[in-house]
Amino acid sequence: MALWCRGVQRILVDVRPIFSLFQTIGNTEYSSLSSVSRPEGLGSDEAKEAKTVEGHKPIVPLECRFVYPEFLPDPRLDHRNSLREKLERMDMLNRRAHIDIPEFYVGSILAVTSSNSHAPEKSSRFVGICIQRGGCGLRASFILRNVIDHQGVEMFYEMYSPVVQKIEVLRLEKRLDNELLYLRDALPEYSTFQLDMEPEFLPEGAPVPVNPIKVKLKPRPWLERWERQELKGVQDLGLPERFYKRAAEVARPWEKYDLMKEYRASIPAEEQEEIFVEVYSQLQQLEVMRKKMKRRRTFVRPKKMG
Amino acid sequence: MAGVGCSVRGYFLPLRVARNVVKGSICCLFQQQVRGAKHLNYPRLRNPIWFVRKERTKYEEHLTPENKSFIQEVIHDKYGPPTVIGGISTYKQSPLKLQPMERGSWFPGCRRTGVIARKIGIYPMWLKDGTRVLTTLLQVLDNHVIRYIPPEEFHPPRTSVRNPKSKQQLGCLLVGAESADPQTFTKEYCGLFKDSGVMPTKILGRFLISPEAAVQPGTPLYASHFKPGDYVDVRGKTVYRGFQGVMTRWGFKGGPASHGVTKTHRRPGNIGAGGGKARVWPGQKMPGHMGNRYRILYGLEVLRVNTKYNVIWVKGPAVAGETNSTVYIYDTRLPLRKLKETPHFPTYYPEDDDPLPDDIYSENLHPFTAPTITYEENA
Amino acid sequence: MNQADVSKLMSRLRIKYKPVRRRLKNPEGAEGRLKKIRKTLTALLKHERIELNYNRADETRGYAERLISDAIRYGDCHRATMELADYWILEKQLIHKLFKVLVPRFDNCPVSYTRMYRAPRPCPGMYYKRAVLELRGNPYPPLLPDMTANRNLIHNVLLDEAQKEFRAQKYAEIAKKLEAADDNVIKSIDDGDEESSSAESSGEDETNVLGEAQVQQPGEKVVHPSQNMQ
Amino acid sequence: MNCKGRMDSKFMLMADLLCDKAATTTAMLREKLKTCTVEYITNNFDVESIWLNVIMKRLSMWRNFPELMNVGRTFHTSSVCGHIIKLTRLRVVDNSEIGKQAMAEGKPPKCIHIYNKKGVGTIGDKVLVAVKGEKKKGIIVGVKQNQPSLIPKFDSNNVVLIDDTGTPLGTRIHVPIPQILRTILKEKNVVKGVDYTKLLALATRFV
Repeated sequence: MALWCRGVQRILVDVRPIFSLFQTIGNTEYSSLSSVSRPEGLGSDEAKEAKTVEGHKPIVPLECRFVYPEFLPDPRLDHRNSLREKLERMDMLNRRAHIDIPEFYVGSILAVTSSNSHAPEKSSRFVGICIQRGGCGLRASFILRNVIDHQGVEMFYEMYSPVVQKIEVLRLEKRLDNELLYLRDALPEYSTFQLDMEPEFLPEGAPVPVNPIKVKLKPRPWLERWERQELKGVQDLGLPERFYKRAAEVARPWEKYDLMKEYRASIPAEEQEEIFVEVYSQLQQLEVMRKKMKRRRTFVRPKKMG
Repeated sequence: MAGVGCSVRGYFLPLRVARNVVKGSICCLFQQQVRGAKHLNYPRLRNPIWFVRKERTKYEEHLTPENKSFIQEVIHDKYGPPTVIGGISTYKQSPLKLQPMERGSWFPGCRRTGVIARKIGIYPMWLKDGTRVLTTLLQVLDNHVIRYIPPEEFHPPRTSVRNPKSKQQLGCLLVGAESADPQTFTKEYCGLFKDSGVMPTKILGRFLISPEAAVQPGTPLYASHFKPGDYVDVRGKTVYRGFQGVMTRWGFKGGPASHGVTKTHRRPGNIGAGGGKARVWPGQKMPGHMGNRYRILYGLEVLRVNTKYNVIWVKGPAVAGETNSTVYIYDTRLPLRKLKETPHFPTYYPEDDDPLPDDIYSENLHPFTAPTITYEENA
Repeated sequence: MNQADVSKLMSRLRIKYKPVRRRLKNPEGAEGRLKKIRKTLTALLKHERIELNYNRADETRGYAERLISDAIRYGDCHRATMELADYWILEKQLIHKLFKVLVPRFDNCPVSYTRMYRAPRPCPGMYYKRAVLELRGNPYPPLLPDMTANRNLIHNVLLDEAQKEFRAQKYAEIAKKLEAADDNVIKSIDDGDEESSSAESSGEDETNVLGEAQVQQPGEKVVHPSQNMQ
Repeated sequence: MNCKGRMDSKFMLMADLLCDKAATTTAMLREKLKTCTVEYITNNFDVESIWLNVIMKRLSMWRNFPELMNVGRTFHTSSVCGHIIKLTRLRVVDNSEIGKQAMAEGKPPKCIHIYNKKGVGTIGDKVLVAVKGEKKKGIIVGVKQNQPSLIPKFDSNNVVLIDDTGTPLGTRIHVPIPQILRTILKEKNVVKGVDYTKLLALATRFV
């Protein structure tokens, strides 16, 4: 009984401020809330996030999760095992000690040199734009795309494969989308890059620029129904009305409210922090090493492909 | 005596009860029922001694916190304080209770014990020539030998089906994994562990071994029981998929999706013909429960062993079972991949040798600590 | 293998959840499932304790935890969170309750925000599992009586006695060893040799006693959170 | 194969060859649809007479049925996954006369047999193709299908026409060729008694 009374008291104490709130600004507050469902810019959200995170004081910077996404394990609950994930991270760091895997994003232009037993000089180099990045742990991979001699060519690379000798970032930038698979259906000039392209350096400490380019697609037929995906980096598709109508029919707008679906697809913040605290010091050391090496290295024009 | 027991069984009383009451007055009541010895009907399948009821009924006991901690204290007093060995929380086991056994010597064809492990996941590794292989990681839990039953005393319920007249006399080694609070188990189950001085374990398995390979009860088993380059068999329980149709269960093709087909898209079709034997042949592939069966994967190569965390990497992604399920690993039975050189015999004793390195790699595996693979230009 | 989605940060839930969602069968499909959960969630926020089918309760629990944890993490000035609250809470005055009552209540809560019990099922009737779902810190009297402090239960009394006996036995052993050590010391003083070994053995005994006392504490620590959880 | 689908692919191909910026041209043509005449095309583009016919046919169809402009086909006739199986259309990438003509006419060769046990062609497999009413053999030198790491995936299924001894019909290959083809063809050299070294020598670029 005593417990119950205490509970009631607490509730009353809690409730009082609300009542006052209702009396004063109740209706206006609510009307402002209901207008919230309008979409709004990214910037404000990020600022909020930064503000709220201040209280937390994480030991490692939160950007780690964008720079090293493959260090986070597969979020599928029934595939997880903490020891396996730890061993995997150890192996990844061991590999990173021998190859410098720089920071890059989908939309960046990379040059990858790999050992190739089929080539006469036993190594080959490929330049292209990163159109997809995926996989976690040692399975991390990315796809490069380029148009060489009017022929679209794509290469799939495993990041931690020991045959990859060198990964260079020629142009570090992001695009508006997380995947650029639509470049396969775009005009060839959007994925054409010179094989002897020279690296462009960003000033120290500058944020990674976002390239707002809008790509023009070839007319249908396409590999996928692009109109059904919410693509930001694509120009108006110019399709008849019925395509958009159908796209609206099959859209699933409620999925963005599915909190548990979201949760099951991601790693919670606390866990991310634990993981990055474990690997961050070593990654930082590697980063410092790389910067030293970069300063020391003199510029060498890359060899032309035979 | 036995005859009396049998007679009582005739009245639906269990044999054991009959033996208990046989000296009492009840046996007199049934003396007319005694029949000949030919009716003795012992069960053919005798359960092995370690088949006892394991789980205790759990209920809220409303113990005071002091009493709970007292129980823990008694447990620690008996089995030692809890520690973490090889990344697993376990107990420092008490010293060996039994008389030390003699260690035999290895000979080709000798059967060693296996270990109980947990499948903790799959990830790729690369060979020295640059090819990618998927490896399954098996974590050897805190394994302890519980009991050795020599061949003379070991009467398995079934004899070998393939070779019933086999003269090979095999002993039985009980191995336990993952020590747990004895309160969670029944008295009978805990009794199995009494002689070895080992804490009762969640998992109890048996391996058939040559008598020469017998291991002293109470001995811990480690991942370094196997060396990289060895071949092992892995036994695990496959993923349970419930009741499945023939397309999922047996990979049948099913029927066409269209062209006037109704209700026959995933059906099995014909299951036999009428002529000759007008019945369904045994073994006909039909819908049914899929998975949840023990399956053995033979001849997997051990590629890498981590002695710090007791993890074994075996080649191939197809080890039966889900992640975090239990598997049993032992030297392969495949004739061409059997052990050729002396292994750690009867098992690996850390106190005997120099300490092993943290990671031991197979010869053809590329360690991640090694530099990038480059190919040499040949003429 | 899929890469984890890192676009949004979320706090870790303190509940167990299934790796795969339950479908909560209904004609509207996935959207209908969310609508069902939405109703239950609103009722939970309103009444703070509800009894319902187990599956639906278990599904709703995750959503409720996530909503509260987001409200705590981002506060009421965050548009995306407010949009979420607007979707999930059907009775809009409860949005105020979420941000003004529940957020302060659970701000530094180290355990889950909700509790779930298995509820009894009516004997002749449908045998669906039932559950009681409640918010922690609700004003109602607790569902389960707290029996942990009941010293008069027979096994508690017996265990108390056993504990006393155990301690007495331990102390007796220690005393015996100490005595023996003292005797040895006296003997060694008398003989004038072999003093070192006996002194060492007595020292070991003392450390053992200390070790036990330390071991006791982690055992207690393990007990407490589980009680709090349920 | 339905008629609409064939027309579409033909037109795309044609537009491709007309100019590098393929679809820009197509879009331009669509804009000019109303006013487009034979003279306009001959003045603005360097087009041979055989092409004109096809273009004008297409334009007249659009003029009569403008709703068909965006309707490519009723369903996909070539699978997107890009298996090379029987009846798959391939792209000739060498400058052999017959191959060039076939591509220019918008009738790319059809695969009618694959000389391997699986029936699905990959890099380095020999195929029999039907091209301009003739049967020719060819080597697949690039595929659309997803490839394992370090092997390139192309946007089209490329083939180089050869004769029975493995000698290519053309004198130049104008697209890049996968490095692994070297090893694959070297192995096949020994087994079949045919010589593919000439084919490799024709390649201008390896990736």
